[in-house]
Formats: sequence, C-alpha cells, structure tokens
Amino acid sequence: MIFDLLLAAALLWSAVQALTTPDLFRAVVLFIVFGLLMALAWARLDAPDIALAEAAIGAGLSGALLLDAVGHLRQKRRERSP
Amino acid sequence: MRSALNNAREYPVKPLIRRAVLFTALWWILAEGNFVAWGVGLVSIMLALATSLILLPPGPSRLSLTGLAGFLGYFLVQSLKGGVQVALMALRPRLDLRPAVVDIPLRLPEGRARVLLAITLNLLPGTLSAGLESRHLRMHVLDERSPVETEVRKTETHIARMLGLPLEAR
Amino acid sequence: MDILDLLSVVLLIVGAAFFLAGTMGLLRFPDVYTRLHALAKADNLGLGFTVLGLALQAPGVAAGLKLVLVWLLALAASATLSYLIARRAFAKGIVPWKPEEREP
Amino acid sequence: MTDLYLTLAVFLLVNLLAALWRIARGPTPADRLLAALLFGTTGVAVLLLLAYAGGGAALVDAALVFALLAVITGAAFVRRIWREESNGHS
Repeated sequence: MIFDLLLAAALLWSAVQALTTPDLFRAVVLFIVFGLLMALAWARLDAPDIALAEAAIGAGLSGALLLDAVGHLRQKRRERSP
Repeated sequence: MRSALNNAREYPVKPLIRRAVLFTALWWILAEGNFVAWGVGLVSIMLALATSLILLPPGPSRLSLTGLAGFLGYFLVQSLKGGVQVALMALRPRLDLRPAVVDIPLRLPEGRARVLLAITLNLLPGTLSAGLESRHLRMHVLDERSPVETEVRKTETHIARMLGLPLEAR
Repeated sequence: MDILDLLSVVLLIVGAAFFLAGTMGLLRFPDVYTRLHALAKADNLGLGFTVLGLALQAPGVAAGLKLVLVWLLALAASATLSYLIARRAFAKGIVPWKPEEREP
Repeated sequence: MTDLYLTLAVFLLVNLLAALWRIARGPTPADRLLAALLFGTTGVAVLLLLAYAGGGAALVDAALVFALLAVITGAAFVRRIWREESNGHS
C-alpha cells in the first residue's frame, strides 16, 4: 500500500517535472525515470509483460533516441551560432 | 603438433563447440530449466553463435581455468572490500575524502586485456579508471593514501595469468 | 523459520544497507568522480546480496542461476558505464574535487 | 517472507525517491544521468523482490531488461550529448 502511494507520487512528480522543465536534457532524463517507474507500476498491477515492454521500449529505446535527438539539436544550434 | 595447430586455425571447431555449449547453458538458465520453448531457444542459440563469431572472431586463446578461478576469487573478495569501504565513507557523519588522480604505467599488452583491467578496477576498492592511454592508465582514486599501485599490479598479474599473456618488465 | 530463511533475511537486509550507502554517496559526495565510485561499488554489492538472498528461495537451480545472471549483467553494465562517463568527464576537463587545506 | 520482500521494496523505493533530488539538483548533466543509472540498479532489485513476493517469474525477465537498458542509455549519453562541447580540452 505504502509502496503504491509512493510510486504514484513519484510518477506524478516526474511527469510534471518532465513536462515543465525548460532544459531539454533534464526533460529526457526525467522521461527515462518516468518510464522506469511506470514499469514498476505495471509490475505492481500484475502485468509483467507490459512492464517488460515499458522498460525496453518506453524507457530504453525511446530514451536513447531522445538523447540522440537532443545531441543533434545541440550540435545544430552550435553550428548556427559559433 | 604444428599441423594440428594449423588445422585448428583453418576450421575453428573447438571454439565453436565451446561457444555453442556456453550459449545453450545460457538459454537453459534464461528458460529457468524447462525446454518447452526450445524451438525458439535453438534459433536464439544459432543467432547468438553467428553474432559472436562476427563480433569476436576466435583467435589463439589460452584461457587458463585455474587462472580464471584465481581471478574470480580475488575479484569477489576485493569488490566486497571496495563496497564496504565506499559504504563506510558514505555513511560516516563527516566526509573524509582525499581524492587524487594518478597515472599508472601499464604492463599488459594492448587490446582486450587492458580494457578488462580498466573495467575491473572500477569495482575494486577506491579506484576508478578514467582513460587508457598508450602507455599508462589514468585513474581517479578515492583516497590518495591507499596503496593503489600495488593493487593495480596484483590485478594485472591475475589477468595476465588468466589469459596466458606475458607482462612487460618495467 | 529454518536456517535457510534466516540466512536470506540477513543477506537481503545487508543488501538493502548497501543500497542505502550508494544513495547516500550519490547525495553527499562532492563531484562526479566520487559519486561514480559510490554508485559502481556500493550499489552492485547491494544487488549482489539481494540476489544471493533471493536465490536461496528460488524454486530451482536454473531460476537461482538466472538471478545471478541478472547480477553479472548489472555488474558488467555499471563497470563499463562508469569507465565511459569518467573518461568523458576527464576529456571535458572537469576538475576532480579536492578537500580544502586544513591546518592540523 | 513476502512481508519482508515488500518492506524492502518500499525501502528501496524511498532510496529511488531520494535520488530524484540529485536529478533536480544536477549540477552537471552527468550527475543527472548517474541518478538515472541508480534507478537502473535499484529498479532491478525492486523488480526481483516483487517477483519473489508473488509477482511471477516474468518479472525477472523485466529485471534483465532493466539491467541491459542502463548500458544503452549511458552509451547514447556519452556518445551523443556530452561530446562536442569540449573545444580545447580532450
């Protein structure tokens, strides 16, 4: 019970932070963290297969792709204003 | 003797079998001991075998089993020590850190062995590798008073014994 | 409660203590390098003890070995990653933290 | 035993929440990522505990994925983000 409440609070906090932070990189890290917490939530909801998919696709692959995208964006910005 | 060696190089059968056995054992563990899905398992084993042959072509390996056991024992004891040490540092009410950066000359030949050394040192007490140069290893040390060089030398010796590599005298 | 259960209780609690130490290190240590030390060593040891404690309760040999496999994977992952991050930090010129000189 | 597993899972979750503070504080990008990696290791432990607290063996597979995932994220970070800003050093 305490576990679920804490998990829900952390989920809400990371989601709000990820949406409102102005720093793109921090938003991506928070997104990854949100994905990992969400996987834990799925595990608590007796859906281990969705937990697996969430961890692999939601946090892992999308996280890495988003990090990659932020890297490209930064590089572009630097090229434009050296 | 020589012709046997040449044959082994042309048809790397032995490493192939060794790897196949390894991957089968891995699959057995992953499937938690039951062979219900062993069709999928067979395909996975084949794919893993092909990938490993592409990424890591079998070379002349002289992995010594006693060396491996020695290395594992040393590694387990030392990493336990490392964890306890860093845990005590983190939980002490007053932080007592004396970090320093040291360069340690390397004696292992270039290649996998050096990478293994750098990565292993990350889990041993108070050391964190931060860059392999051509002649030395740059390390961040948690406590400059600890005998880092002796520890690195010991780890080096264990790795060299495990992989059957010579250590350059310095 | 037999001796095996007792042993796994002890192992699990020791593991949790190491996790606590890792988190404390992450929060209290002064710079990236020292935090990497704390994460790589303490957390992996914590996971190791947790895995051992659970493996004693595992339904079969293969299930127990699978837990150990998870641990080995996590070990390799964090050792490699801390090397990569530390190397990049040095390349970027982040100066390691030094304690201020205190007169004895 | 199940009670102990759940208690320890709660304890580890509190650890995770403490690490969120490091993400909020920074100061360098690497510090934020380190906290995310801590989520990886500790998440593995939480999942394993949940698996043995009656969550089913499939959660061990999820834990395996957690452990793998940390490498992918970290490698993407080191190769892509933390790269070109160092003109002059390196």
